[in-house]
Amino acid sequence: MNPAPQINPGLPNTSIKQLSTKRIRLRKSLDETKRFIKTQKIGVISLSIIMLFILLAAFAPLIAPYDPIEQDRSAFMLAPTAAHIMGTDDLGRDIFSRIIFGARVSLLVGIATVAISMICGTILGVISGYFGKVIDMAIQRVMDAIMAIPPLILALFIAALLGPAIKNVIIALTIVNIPHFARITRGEMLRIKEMNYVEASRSAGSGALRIIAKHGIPNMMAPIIVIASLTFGQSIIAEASLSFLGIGTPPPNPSWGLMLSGASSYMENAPWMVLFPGLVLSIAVLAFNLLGDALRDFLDPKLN
Amino acid sequence: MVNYVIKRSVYGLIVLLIMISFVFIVMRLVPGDVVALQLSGAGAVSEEQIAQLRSELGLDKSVWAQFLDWTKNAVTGDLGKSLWSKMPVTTLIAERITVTLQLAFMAITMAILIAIPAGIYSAMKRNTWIDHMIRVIAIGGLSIPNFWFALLLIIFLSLFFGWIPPLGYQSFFSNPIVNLQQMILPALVLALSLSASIVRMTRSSLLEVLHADFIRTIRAKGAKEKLVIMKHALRNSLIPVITLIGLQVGFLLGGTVIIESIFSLPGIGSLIFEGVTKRDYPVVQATVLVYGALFMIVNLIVDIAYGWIDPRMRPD
Amino acid sequence: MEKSTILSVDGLKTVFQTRHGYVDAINDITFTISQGETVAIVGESGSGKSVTALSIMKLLESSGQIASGQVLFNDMNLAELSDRKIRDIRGKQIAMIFQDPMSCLDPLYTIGDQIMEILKIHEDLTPAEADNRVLELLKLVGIPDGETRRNSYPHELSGGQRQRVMIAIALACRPNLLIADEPTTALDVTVQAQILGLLKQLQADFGTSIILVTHDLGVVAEMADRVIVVYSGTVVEQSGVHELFSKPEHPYTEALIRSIPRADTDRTAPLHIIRGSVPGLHEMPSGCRFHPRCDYATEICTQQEPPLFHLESDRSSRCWMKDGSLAKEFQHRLNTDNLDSRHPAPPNDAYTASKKEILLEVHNMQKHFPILKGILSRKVGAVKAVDGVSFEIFKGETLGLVGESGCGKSTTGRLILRLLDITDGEVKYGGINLAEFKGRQLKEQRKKMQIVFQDPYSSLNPRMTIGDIISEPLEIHRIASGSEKIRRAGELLEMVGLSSKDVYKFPHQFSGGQRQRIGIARALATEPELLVCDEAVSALDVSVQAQILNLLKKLQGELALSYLFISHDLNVVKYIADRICVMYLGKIVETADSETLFTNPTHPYTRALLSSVPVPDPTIKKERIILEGDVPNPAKPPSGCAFHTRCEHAKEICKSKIPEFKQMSLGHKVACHLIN
Amino acid sequence: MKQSNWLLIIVALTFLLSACSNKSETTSGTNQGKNGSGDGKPKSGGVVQILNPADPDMLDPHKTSSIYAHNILGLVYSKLVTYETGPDVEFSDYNIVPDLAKDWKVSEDGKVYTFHLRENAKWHNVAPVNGRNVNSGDVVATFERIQSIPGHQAYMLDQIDKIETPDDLTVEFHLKQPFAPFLSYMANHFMWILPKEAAEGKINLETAAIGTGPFVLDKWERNVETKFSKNPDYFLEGLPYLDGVNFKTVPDEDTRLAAFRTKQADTTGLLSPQQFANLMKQDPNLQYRETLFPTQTQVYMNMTRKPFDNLKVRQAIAMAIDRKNAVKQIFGNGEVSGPVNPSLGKWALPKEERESLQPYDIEQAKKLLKEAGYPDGFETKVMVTDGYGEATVRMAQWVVEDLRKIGIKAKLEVVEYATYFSQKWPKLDYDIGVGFQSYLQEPDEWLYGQLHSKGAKNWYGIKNPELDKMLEEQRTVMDEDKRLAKILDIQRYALKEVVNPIPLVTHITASPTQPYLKNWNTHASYGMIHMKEVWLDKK
Repeated sequence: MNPAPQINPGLPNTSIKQLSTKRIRLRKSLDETKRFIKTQKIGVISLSIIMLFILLAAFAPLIAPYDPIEQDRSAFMLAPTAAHIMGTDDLGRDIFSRIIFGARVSLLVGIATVAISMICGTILGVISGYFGKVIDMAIQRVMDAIMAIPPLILALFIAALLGPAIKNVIIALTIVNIPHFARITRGEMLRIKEMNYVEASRSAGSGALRIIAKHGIPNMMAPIIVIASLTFGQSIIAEASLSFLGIGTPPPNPSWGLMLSGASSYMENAPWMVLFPGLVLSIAVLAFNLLGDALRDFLDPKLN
Repeated sequence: MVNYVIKRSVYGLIVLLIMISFVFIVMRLVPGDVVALQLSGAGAVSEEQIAQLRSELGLDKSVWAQFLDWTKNAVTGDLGKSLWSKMPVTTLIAERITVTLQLAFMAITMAILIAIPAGIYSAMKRNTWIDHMIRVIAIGGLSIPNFWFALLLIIFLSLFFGWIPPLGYQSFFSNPIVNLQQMILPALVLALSLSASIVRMTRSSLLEVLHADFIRTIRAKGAKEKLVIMKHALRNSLIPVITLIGLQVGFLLGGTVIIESIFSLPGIGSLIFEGVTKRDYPVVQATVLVYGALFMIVNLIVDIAYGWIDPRMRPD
Repeated sequence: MEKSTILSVDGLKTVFQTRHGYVDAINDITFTISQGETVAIVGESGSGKSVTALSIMKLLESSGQIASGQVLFNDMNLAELSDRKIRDIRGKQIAMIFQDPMSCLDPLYTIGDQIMEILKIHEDLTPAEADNRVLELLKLVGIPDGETRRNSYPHELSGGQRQRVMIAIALACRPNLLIADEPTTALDVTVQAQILGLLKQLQADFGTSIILVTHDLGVVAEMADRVIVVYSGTVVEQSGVHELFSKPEHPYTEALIRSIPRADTDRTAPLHIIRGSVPGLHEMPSGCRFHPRCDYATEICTQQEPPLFHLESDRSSRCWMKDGSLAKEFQHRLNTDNLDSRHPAPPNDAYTASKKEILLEVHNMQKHFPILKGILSRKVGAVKAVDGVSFEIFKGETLGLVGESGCGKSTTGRLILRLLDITDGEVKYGGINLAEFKGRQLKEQRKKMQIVFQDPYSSLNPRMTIGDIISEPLEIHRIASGSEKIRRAGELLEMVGLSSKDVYKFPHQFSGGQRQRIGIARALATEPELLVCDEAVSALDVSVQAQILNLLKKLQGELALSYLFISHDLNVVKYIADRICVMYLGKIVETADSETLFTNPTHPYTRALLSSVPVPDPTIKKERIILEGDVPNPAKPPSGCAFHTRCEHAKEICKSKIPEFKQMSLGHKVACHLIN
Repeated sequence: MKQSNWLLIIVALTFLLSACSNKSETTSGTNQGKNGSGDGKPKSGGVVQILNPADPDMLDPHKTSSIYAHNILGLVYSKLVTYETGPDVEFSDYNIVPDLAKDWKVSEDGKVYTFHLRENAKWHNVAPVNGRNVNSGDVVATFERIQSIPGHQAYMLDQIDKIETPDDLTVEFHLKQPFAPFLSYMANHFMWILPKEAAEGKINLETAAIGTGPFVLDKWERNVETKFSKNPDYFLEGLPYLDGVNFKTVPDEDTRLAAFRTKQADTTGLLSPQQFANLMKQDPNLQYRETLFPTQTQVYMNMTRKPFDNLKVRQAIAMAIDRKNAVKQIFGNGEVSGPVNPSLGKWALPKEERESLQPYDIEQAKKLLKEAGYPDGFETKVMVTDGYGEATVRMAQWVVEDLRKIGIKAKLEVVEYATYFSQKWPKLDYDIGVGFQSYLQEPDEWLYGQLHSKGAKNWYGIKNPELDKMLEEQRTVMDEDKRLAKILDIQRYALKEVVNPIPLVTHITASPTQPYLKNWNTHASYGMIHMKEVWLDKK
């Protein structure tokens, strides 16, 4: 670097500037994506599986050969055939169609749970970590209280009281997961708060909100994303467990968990009723877990 | 040390109080009334009779007054009586808790015994096929709902081997052999997902420690790899593993609800579910309290274990 | 002087496997070391000096491996030895000590255990014998009271003591060769002096050969018999220590020696710099690796890698200039360029020209961090990080604040900036007590004072573009937004010597020195009057350090800035500061203008501190005052004069009475009872 | 551990009166099965293993209505009168026979019932009663206790004016007015006779049970096991055959089935048709008994809400439901039911009449809807609770699908059990509901309780003066045949003019037993009153 200053020849005009800020970020994310594809083969595979499920869910009505709720009174518990590639269930519903529509429920539960608990948890954690003292004490004790109840017990308590409904499953799982995000983000906020760039920003006069929004949250996205991805998989399992207890997704909604839990008594006669939902559920959870692993590797600065 | 335990207990009590107020209030806010439930089949019940039952159950007071009463009694160790069985809740829990504790203990022990060696092995054989296999099994273990695994186990055992664990729970002290026959499978199922996460944590933690500077010092001493790993690296990598175990105990305790039911074990898991659906307030409150206390004790043990492993974390 | 060669490294090449394939960490490293000799391997970060040390012992991470070359030790080629065989050599015949003694000792075992361990590995001793050996070793390395100390854990010891333990471990089996990898880098100068003294003593007693890996030319001058200069993974010069400092034969060595500020460096002249920075392993230049930074580089340097030319008296240099056939070409370059004139001195008279107007006044400032304990978090004491500090900063001057780690100098800087709240005392800025500033007023005030940090990595938000980072203060104060903001950021970048096009880059795309420039640009965004530079050049390579120091000086001249320059490096402070405050345990013990302080240090601590600094000149053998022990715990500072526990002149009064700050001469104040 | 298994403690429906019998071939439609023959001489000895999905909360028969409690209590206690069981008696025959009372007499006006107690009836030889004889004081104390405790049983006794004890072995009940169902109510499981020490509080009824029944309660280990041993002093000579009975608590259905398969249980409860078929395939020697379920699935509508106040709408809904296929697919086998559940035998309408009065006719249903002013149907919600188990929920889904076919767009709403029972159903906060009724044992309970405008379980908003009159009248008719005619008429009227609740189906359950379990002549009432005759044909 030549330390001698030069007179600035002038910079291009506004609109191009603004655009290129965006473009530079876009290019950065494109580069990151390329790097992810190059270095995380398993991550790419699991991401593709997840994308596939998302597509299935989004275009369910187009893909599914049958209405997932409509009962075909002439087709009870048929083994897989060309007409019903995964067979039919005890009420004559096409299992393949139910699995496709079930992706909607499972993904909805996952997305809603992760999104809400991530937002609430992050807000609480960041406030707790940034302000410390009494606020931190209060939030932490409440989080401790939630965490002290075993997650499934708490979910069961809430879901059983509220009754079976997808909405209630989401509420229950959200409450269960908030502390996980709050913990992580609090720790991250404590770490970031000590960073010199935060001190620099403070000495430049910025307030709490700015520091949290500009410096705090962007720098804790990596652990948040990893936790989110793992939580997603766990939510799908939790939804299935609650459905098994009869307090999860209510019929006739096609949910993988519900299909799985209701079908165990048909294991011998109609294994397809058990096999396919179980397989799909496990593959989805596996994909989210593997994605979480891949993201962890990818985002870990130590490995870069 | 004593001070430390006292300090932790005070925190614990605060947390339990927050927890129990939440449970206490939520249960009474949601629809569903225990008196109506108890008289549901009867139909022709007069207002007086309802009022009579309500007052018998102590539900005629305001929520706040009930909470004060309950807390006062709880301090003296009286957690109330079940609104349905009229049994003291402490008795109900005492009858069942050993089952859950034994189950949890066995599951944790099994998970540790399986997972830590597997994690070490996986880390040492990093990027070999055996490492990959262990990792695949571990992540698979996290992806299968445990109720599902338990059910398949029971169905397959009965179909293909004509055997399932003997029914009718026997305590370890009255009949250790039957007890172990009954407990080992459910403990194994519970251990599955726990050991999956322990394997992963042990592996990554060990690999991280193996990059630490002091490992180089030990190698520079001319130490064999076995000494490096078993004496130094392992102990240093245990802290995150133990933290994980402490947190996962919550998941494990939650899992007991389903597993106890599938394997017909009379633990406290079913107590709470039944209590919630029947609006048996004292039972639910007490059970939640017990779970909370259990979780805290486990985490206190974890904290003490920290100090035992790491002199830097010993309270003065 | 001719003694038997015990280790000879020949053409050693070590490669690392990375995502981008194999890269050479070191290439063609060749040197020998004789019995009882100390050979220093010196170089900046990334030069491969540590990798060389680790390659000898085959202690590389799993991603690294020796690709070629040999390491002959007692006729054995260590590079080809099996793991089992080399384990017998490690610790027994060749021992190593490392840079950071905290992270190099297993935190979970007592030091006695860790010393015992090496004995168990290599020697067949009875438990009693081993016990005795442990106590002997502890005594040998100067840890008194071994019987109880052996049960201490590493975290219970100070940095110096930990390094002593490391030395005890290394010497436990009486090795022939000790490889010391930056053994004092993490230590304070006073402790460094202790450890270097200890090493010399032990070498004299046991005749151990030492390979000393360091970046500090002062330490080299002090310790080494011979020096290997490495740059970008290869040896560029090899020489006896006296010859090296008196007549460096490689442009890099020459530039390096010239770029370090010394006590006798002219403060008014800019430092000699080496432009650019050490290349990363992936961006190795073609030809001579140093050519992009070399003032003499010609055509051939860019194309062909020079061999190691052997010169007179066992010296060698990897530079084409040493090739007789090319001498003419270089003669031309040597003639046309006068090195010093290429970087004209910046006008640096802001301070002297000013009328000594006070900008900031600190009076009896204190900062106590409470120690909380028990169930109710009772306050059971306080760490007195800053314990009654008074000084003033004049407009346009640079005030240096020196002291060892933990003395409270950084806290002082943060208190002035109100990043921390003062416990007691006051800070007046332009005559107004800073504590009176609230809300908007405080925000306005913040524009006038900014900070530059030590760590160039954590001081920039990795998620923001350089433009956003630099312009953040502008946005906060609504000075500029949109394109105006970006334009300003570009200007600031140009001002610190970077390109305005860099506004769209991210921090990870810059080297440490460049990041430090960015940090400075950000600090300058609000056009402040005062910059607090908190160890602003400490983390940089010496070649880059000089660039930044020059930049700071230049900016001061251009913008009439005042600096509070906090540093532990006395030579740097001497070079940049007009006046210096010396801190010890939260108090200022001596204040003077920098010339006075260096020529007439008065406080015993100042004197000890100055004498501890190794001088990068092997011809100077100065009398050294070695302070015993460590800095006391600031939670329980000694009574009276805090320094009395380590002061060789301490009297009764020092233990009981806090000394006053006495004026020695104009601007020279000392807090010591011994001064009358 | 489907949630049902726990909830049913209250209304207990899933547990299939672990029924199977070695019944002779005289069975009518309701009671068929492949029976291990009951021939051969009963052998004494052996212990029967029975699995319970749940354990009762407590054993006080007047404070709990749990079937699990009453099944246990049935082994311990006796009633004044009970129902007949035996190889020739059907599951749903309600023949009243002596129990603790050796005989009884009804006065001419039907207002006084006199019971004579057995001389040889003794309390179990357990403190504090220590095997003393039963006397009329015990009976009075028991009934006074029942009347003092709010609960399901109180209404059965509200016609009693006073109870008198002319001597130690005679008890007279004086009624306010003639009351036909009285004797049935005396045979009801709530009417277990307790020792007066229990009424006096000397026995903790919540955890102990000391009675006069065939078995003595040895140990009640909550949620694990309940053990009974033979009562050597039982008043029926030579009975019981068994040495003991063990109940084990096994909440999960799949586990119960696995336990039966692996011979850890001698009988198992409710099975799906598939499970049953698999079991039989695996072991063709298994016995099983097919019995009509003691209650039925009903669709009920809230008549205080439009459009369900319209008879034509209700008729349309009734016609739209494909009952026969539903029962076949969801339960495997069963019958179309009527206002009185077919398990009550002759008190229910004959099968042909139930079917002809409730045809499946989509076209007609559509027409009725059109006439009612809903040619394009309407939107509504169908409420169901998962507390009764999955079958009910499946049934509700079936109904929703059927309604869709006639244009009624119904949304299924699964309601949490506690809310369902305390907030929704009794408080008429619903449009349409699909659910079960309790195991009612008396036609009066089915009809008066549900259909009378003041009926205890009229949670439908039915107000029909004509029907009220008919319902009140049948209670006073003491002649059984005459009362039967009136009961059948009421049912016909209800099916034509009220059509609410709409009876859907009563399923037939096939419950297998191990081949060596003999005399397993289950009865539709609570209390496992057949246990005294059961014996084991094995060494």
